[in-house]
Amino acid sequence: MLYLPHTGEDIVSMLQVVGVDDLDDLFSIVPEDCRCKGDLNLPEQLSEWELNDHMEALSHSMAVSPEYRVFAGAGSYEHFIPASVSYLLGRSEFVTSYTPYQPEMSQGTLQAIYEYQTLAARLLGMEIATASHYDGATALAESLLMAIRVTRRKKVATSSLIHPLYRQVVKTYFEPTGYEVVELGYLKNGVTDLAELDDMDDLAAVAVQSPNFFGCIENLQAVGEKAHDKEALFIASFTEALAYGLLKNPGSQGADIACGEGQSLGIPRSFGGPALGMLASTKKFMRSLPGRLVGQTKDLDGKRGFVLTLATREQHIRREKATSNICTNNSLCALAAAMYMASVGGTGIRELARLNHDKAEYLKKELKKAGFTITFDSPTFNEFVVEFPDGFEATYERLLEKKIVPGISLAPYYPELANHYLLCVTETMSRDDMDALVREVKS
Amino acid sequence: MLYLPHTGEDIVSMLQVVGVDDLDDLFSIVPEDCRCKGDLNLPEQLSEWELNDHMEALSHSMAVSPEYRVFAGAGSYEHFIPASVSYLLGRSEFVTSYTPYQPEMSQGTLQAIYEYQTLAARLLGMEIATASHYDGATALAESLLMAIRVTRRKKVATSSLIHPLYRQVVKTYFEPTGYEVVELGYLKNGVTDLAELDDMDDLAAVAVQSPNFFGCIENLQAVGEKAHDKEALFIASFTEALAYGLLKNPGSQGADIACGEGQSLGIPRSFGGPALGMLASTKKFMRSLPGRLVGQTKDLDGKRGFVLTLATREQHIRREKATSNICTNNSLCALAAAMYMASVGGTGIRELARLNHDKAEYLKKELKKAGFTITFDSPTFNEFVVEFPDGFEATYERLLEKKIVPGISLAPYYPELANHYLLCVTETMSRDDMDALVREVKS
Amino acid sequence: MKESVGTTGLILNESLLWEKGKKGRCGFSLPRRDVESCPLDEELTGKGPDFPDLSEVDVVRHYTRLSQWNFGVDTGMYPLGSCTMKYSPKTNERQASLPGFATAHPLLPASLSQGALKMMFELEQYLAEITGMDATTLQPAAGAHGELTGILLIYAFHKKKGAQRSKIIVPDTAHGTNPASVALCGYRPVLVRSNEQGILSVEAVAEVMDEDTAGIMVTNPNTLGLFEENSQKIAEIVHAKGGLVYCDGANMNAVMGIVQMGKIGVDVMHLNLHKTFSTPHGGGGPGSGPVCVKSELEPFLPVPRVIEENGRYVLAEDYPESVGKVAAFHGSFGVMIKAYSYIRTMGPKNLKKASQLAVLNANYIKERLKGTLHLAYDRPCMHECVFSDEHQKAAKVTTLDMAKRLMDYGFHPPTVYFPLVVDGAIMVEPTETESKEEIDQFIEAFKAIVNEARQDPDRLHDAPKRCKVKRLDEVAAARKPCLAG
Amino acid sequence: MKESVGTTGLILNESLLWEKGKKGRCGFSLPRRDVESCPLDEELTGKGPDFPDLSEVDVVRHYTRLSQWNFGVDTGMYPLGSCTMKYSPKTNERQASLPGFATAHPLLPASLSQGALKMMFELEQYLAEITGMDATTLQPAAGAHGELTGILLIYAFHKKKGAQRSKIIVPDTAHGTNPASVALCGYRPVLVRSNEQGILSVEAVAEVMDEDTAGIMVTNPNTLGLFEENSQKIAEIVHAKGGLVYCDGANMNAVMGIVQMGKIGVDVMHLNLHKTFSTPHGGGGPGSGPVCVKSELEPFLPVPRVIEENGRYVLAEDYPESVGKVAAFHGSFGVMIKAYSYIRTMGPKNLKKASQLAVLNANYIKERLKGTLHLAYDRPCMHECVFSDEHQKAAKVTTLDMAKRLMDYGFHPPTVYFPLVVDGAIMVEPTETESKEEIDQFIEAFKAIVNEARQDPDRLHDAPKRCKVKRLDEVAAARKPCLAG
Ligand SMILES: Cc1ncc(COP(=O)(O)O)c(C=O)c1O
Ligand SMILES: Cc1ncc(COP(=O)(O)O)c(C=O)c1O
Repeated sequence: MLYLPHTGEDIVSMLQVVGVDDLDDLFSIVPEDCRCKGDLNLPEQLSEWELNDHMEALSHSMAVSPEYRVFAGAGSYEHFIPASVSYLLGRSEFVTSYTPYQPEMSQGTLQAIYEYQTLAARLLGMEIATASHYDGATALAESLLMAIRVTRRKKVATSSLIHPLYRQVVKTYFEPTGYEVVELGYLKNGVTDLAELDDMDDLAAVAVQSPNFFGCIENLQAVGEKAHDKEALFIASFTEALAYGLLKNPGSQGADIACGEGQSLGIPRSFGGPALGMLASTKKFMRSLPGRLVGQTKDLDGKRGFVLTLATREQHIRREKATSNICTNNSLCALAAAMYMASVGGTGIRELARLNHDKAEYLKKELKKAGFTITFDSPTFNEFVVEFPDGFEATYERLLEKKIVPGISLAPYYPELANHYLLCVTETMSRDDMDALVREVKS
Repeated sequence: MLYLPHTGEDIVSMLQVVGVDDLDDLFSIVPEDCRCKGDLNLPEQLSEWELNDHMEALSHSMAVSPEYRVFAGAGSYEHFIPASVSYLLGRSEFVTSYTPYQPEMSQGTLQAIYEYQTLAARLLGMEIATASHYDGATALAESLLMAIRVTRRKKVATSSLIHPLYRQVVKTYFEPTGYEVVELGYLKNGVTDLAELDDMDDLAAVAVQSPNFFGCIENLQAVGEKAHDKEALFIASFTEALAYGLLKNPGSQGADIACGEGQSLGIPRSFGGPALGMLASTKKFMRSLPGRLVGQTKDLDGKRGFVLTLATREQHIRREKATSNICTNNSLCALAAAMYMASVGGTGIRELARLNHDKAEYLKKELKKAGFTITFDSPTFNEFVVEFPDGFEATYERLLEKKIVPGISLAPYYPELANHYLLCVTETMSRDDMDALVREVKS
Repeated sequence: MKESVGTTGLILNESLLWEKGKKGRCGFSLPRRDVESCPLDEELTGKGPDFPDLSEVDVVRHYTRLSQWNFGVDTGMYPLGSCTMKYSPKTNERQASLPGFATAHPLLPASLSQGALKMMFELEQYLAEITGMDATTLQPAAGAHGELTGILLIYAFHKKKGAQRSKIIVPDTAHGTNPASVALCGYRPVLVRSNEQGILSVEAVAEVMDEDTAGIMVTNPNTLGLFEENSQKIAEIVHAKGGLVYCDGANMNAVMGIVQMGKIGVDVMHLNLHKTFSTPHGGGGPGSGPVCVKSELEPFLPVPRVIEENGRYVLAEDYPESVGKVAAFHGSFGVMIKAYSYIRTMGPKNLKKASQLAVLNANYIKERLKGTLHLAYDRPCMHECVFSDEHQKAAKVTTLDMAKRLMDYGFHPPTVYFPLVVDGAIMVEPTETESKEEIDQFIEAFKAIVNEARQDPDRLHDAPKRCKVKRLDEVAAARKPCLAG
Repeated sequence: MKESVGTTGLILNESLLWEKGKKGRCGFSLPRRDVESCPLDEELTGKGPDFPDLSEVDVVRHYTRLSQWNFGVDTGMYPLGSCTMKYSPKTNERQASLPGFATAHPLLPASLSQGALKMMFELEQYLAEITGMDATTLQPAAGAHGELTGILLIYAFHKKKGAQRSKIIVPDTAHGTNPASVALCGYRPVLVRSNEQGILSVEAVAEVMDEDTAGIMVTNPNTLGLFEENSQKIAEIVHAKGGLVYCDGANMNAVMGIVQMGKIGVDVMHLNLHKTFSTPHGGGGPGSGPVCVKSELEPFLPVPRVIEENGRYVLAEDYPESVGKVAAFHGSFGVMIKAYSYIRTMGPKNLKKASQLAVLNANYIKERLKGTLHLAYDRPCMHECVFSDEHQKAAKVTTLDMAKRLMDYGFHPPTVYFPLVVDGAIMVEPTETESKEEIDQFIEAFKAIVNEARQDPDRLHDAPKRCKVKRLDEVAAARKPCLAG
């Protein structure tokens, strides 16, 4: 077997050293009735070539570009990834190393993650960022729990325009804790109704997503002021990190914590995972942060180096008193994001974000022309909500046949929004793609 | 531009140092009338993403497996390449370095090529092998010229069953030299007619390919004896290196030089190139070899290391008296072959070669059963000649429609063999593939 | 011993990203603009992030150089205890990068994502079979996330029973994530000590188990590399009091095809695909921590669940008792592909063989090094063995010193100072993909180091000397944290 | 100067392949056998090659470790004169590995290989346009192979004229492949000396050109990095005597979009795609050396030729005057894809810009180092500049010593001791993909080394000290050659 280097003699001589007769004897301490009887009931082994055929067949059944044009975002975005990033990310010194517990031998990962933390903080306008979390949803849940720790309060307010699946995760995390989550409704123009905050007290945090699930840009400054009036932490959540190439960043709007999904930054969608949970805050909350942190230090000769730091927050030291139970995070995804941010650069990300915005505006305009309603008139980034006529389900199916996925239906998440669809346009969509979509939905 | 790092200021400040006003002034020494007028007439630049679309479109028009089953060999063979080899070969320390003129900073390439030379020599049963040549055809041409240098004779005999395209290359190389090439005919059983050698004199070399172009295994020992009787060098040529996992190697049959194509050893076919010219000989001819050689040596501390050696044979020292004009060779292909040979291993290559042979025998048998003639009854490795009935051209076209390429027509190369086709079966063909072929050619 | 594997060579310094570059450069090919620009209201736009501008070659060199400061399984032996640093087959990487998988949107209609759903459905079944459990969720993104999910299931179970409980038993050998996961769910971890043999005694558990205890969380094989022989009896006790048994399956690599966790009373457990199932660690993730359960807990599993309906696969949401969701989408799909590919290319026989050889390698090291290093528990071990610096104390040489010195010899150090029950612990997990030759070199290296500890302790105090940096000051890093540049 | 780029770090020793492994291992997944075995006659079968048996992890570690002993353009600046070590864009690698290209059989019917033929057809046209010539063959596998092909064309030309000639003029600055290629075709190279300005004088050529001379082979820009200003007049002289002008275009990177070789009397020339057109060198190849010709030589080009017939592409064999074939199939197709991708992503403006910046970089280095190193010809240069160790002779420090010391500073050395007309030559070609910062560091490093040469020459004699090996004994290697293990 390719991956099992032991020859017959190796096994014999090693068994001798160990002092047992055969491989089974190694498990003599295992009580008889704990044992498997016979072989596991799994398919027989495939050769590498049979595996290639099998997996290619499976993958071909998936609807992906260029064959399909998928106008779906909703927390997972199609963005171009440079061949250079994919190549660099595949270098096995990065891929096959573990969490950098032994810094002298892991400086590559450590400097790279330190750089990620810095670029992430700069993107979000925050002072510090963690080394990564599982995804945007868990980053939000951890942020809310962190706010509860910091403020010693037991209630949080979250916008109903935070990604519905993120809110489900929060609900799941909160269920056994007894902490309370109150949801803020939304206004006709597709932004969170902050007025509802006025008669709420003892809030640990107010969490709002911008651009929100409808793609609308929230007035974060207003959220910040209201939250701070109530001595609650202001948590800015996001699903489309690229938006901050163009929009005012959370930090500049007073966010205490910014958290969300970094998949847009050079990470393939991969059916939703692995993803990149981003979590940043002000220095003030440094010691309350969940998750790993890389810090700068010096070696015996005074040379600059990097290490995992502030471990006293973490489970392996603090056990049940840790700020989180997270151990393995999504380091390689953070590395991908760093490579991507470094490749795009400050000048590039701005132009790229503009392009996303402008293309989405183009589609919006064309759909309006075609007589469809753009439900919410607040400014958006690269996603927006359209209302299609009754019976659009049939059209939707017809478009799938034509290899076009015209967005995501909102009805499952917002029953009041039957016939409403969330459409996304990134730099990967050409004008022709959009014209084709409009043509098809019209006909 | 991605690949041009200079900013406006960079250019200005550098121009100042150089002491010219603008970039055009750098070329003031170029006479006016040598200059291009206006821009080159080339297509406007494509973005990375436009390039992806363009190249994918072009590549999709190519008939390749798994969509097509291509029963064609004839010097280019479909063999499985492990993902591990492709990954390792892509490491940029190997890919983006130049010929290892500075050994202390090129030990990776140098040890790897030294290992390639060793494994190549072992595969062919020779004492030494060169670092690589362009392809099997040029390796043969250089071998024949080498024999002429060594023997100081002006005539070589080559089998008419050496790959026809190789013979064309030899003809082209020999044209201006005034040296003579005589061709040996072939016998009914599909092997070279060695009797023709009997009344030839002053031969520098006798070159025979095994397995030959018809796939038949030649009696190399007999060739060797006849050649040596006439004090000519025996050159064993080959197109399918994998055959020597199973067959007696050239060295054991008395070959003075073994040369041919190494594409089968882990190198993608890539429409015929880049390929791997392999050239090996006995130590005796070491200083007459064309091309690069890596040798073992020691560093100042007596530590083992590797360097390019015997440069006095080469053009950069010897100029017009060099043993060849070759400079850049096909190093990365040699590296791929080394990785492949190391992965397959001694035990593996034997079983793999057996599988090639046995599968080809299976198809032979099935075609016979189906009533077709296997033209030559000599033993073969993974290729053989079939005679199809008159008017098979139509069937051939029909099979192409069905995405099956039933071998190569021999008529263009051997006009006397109308309706004869050269079929190849490697480990990549399943029994079902072969049964499908037989079914189709029958119907 | 012959020349050590570790040596020094030319590598290149590389400054921080923002110390490089020049405004106006770009390493990204900006797509052609085919729509008119329509500027967003000034009110809303910021000035854009302060990123450096780099060319493609700047970026390529930066990360090529950084990569060469790193050590991975592809570089050499990485016997990091409890982390199962086995070789990650390259073909699995290839499968995960197939465009159909890598670029698929997670909310595609089921009709357009059958391949992904089929793979997930089958992987769930394979994992259930390997553990001897009834059902699986693939949603957790790592081991600790799996623990959290598992404890949430236990919580939901008791909640449904109508009587919530307040405690969960956790042995002193447990990984830090266990008590932390327990606490996250509002339970209080109750510590039980392992016995002089390094495992849980029936008595110790019996003593603390009561009707207010939701269950027990056992790592089996445990972090001392020992099999918890009493697990069945312990399970009986816990079950008798209405509790559930959680098994931390991070060490499943020792017992694939050998032990059926389902048979020894385990009600819920997690697996680490990034350990047992060969998916690479990526310098700290992404991982994947599927949770396998007995049927009584199946109704509580996270949604959506992949189910088969006459040959088609669909995502089902309708599980009223489900704990909900622990990830936005389906978990680490890309990681699952690699684990799935691993299981398919190994097959049942090789999975068992892998465990046997992993255990053989660990016992071989234990036997050959126990004369040299103090062995914490001198009994047959499973996938790893735990030594300590006991014998080196005299020479004032610590576990850390020896770990750092191992780097100079070209090996990644074992896990150190864990588990906590062994002071100065040196936890060695070779895994099955290390050949006898590699292991013998590792053993020789460790013996040489122990010699140095006697003859020239300062060599160890100053180690490592071959790495790009000398020993790093972790204390200073924590005292004045500098977390961003 | 600030800390040098070069430093040392941990790398791993690795023995030779056959010093590793164990019989019975395999790193290759043997396909399932679905046909009965039918053994070949014992007579014909040997015992199989004596290869080591290795597992996949053995192989992966072997080459991962070896790769780390290497230095490439992706590692750092590689100013190897005459080799144009520019950055190779990663997207080009991706295109070449597309299955449709990478796995295509070379003898597929044209109907099944339109994509490949179209790409080749267009690339031939692009190269003709860039050089200002009329037709192109892509068949030659490298520069020297292109030279051979070109000389064969010249030979065929004269043969057809009915009067073969015996000599070809080659200047003393020529690359070794030039006289070697000339000789391969049975011509005698006639040496002409370059003048005190480092270029060919009209007189020198006029003196030797005669009716028995088939032509002249000029490298332009030449290997001193100088533009052959007299090339037109020289061409007139050569043409007047019925000879042809061959241009070695290895240095085309200096003049893309600037000089039209076709306009200065060149009849035939080769290009190095692995230099000018960014395809990587792979540690010594594969390359690609297309040959471009004026229409008078087109009939002689190798077959098959790609031609267009109303929108379809076919391979035409029917060229009775063709020299035949110089490669079995179509040449280095995989390399052509990368060059094609490069030309398409650069576009006409950036190709010209690339040449301008390549020349700017070379002149900048020339100006900034000429105070430090002896500059062979103090005139405006093209893509490279040539220094020598003249000033260091006093300190008994040679070009080789300085080259080796550059390694310690983290740079690949320039080409040394070539061209032969400059004794102790140091030939620096930065290429356009090196930024000003990189180049400034290189200049600082060279200045520091020249200082060391004065103050501590032995540092240079003992260099390199940071590489995995110290200076290697090349003389011993040649005296007792050990070419296989
Ligand atoms: C025994 C044990 N349990 C749990 C974990 C946590 O797994 P993860 O790091 O994937 O969250 C680990 C990983 O180190 C472990 O070794
Ligand atoms: C000026 C010149 N001519 C010809 C060649 C030969 O090219 P190749 O190495 O591709 O055969 C080179 C390459 O070094 C060169 O620099």
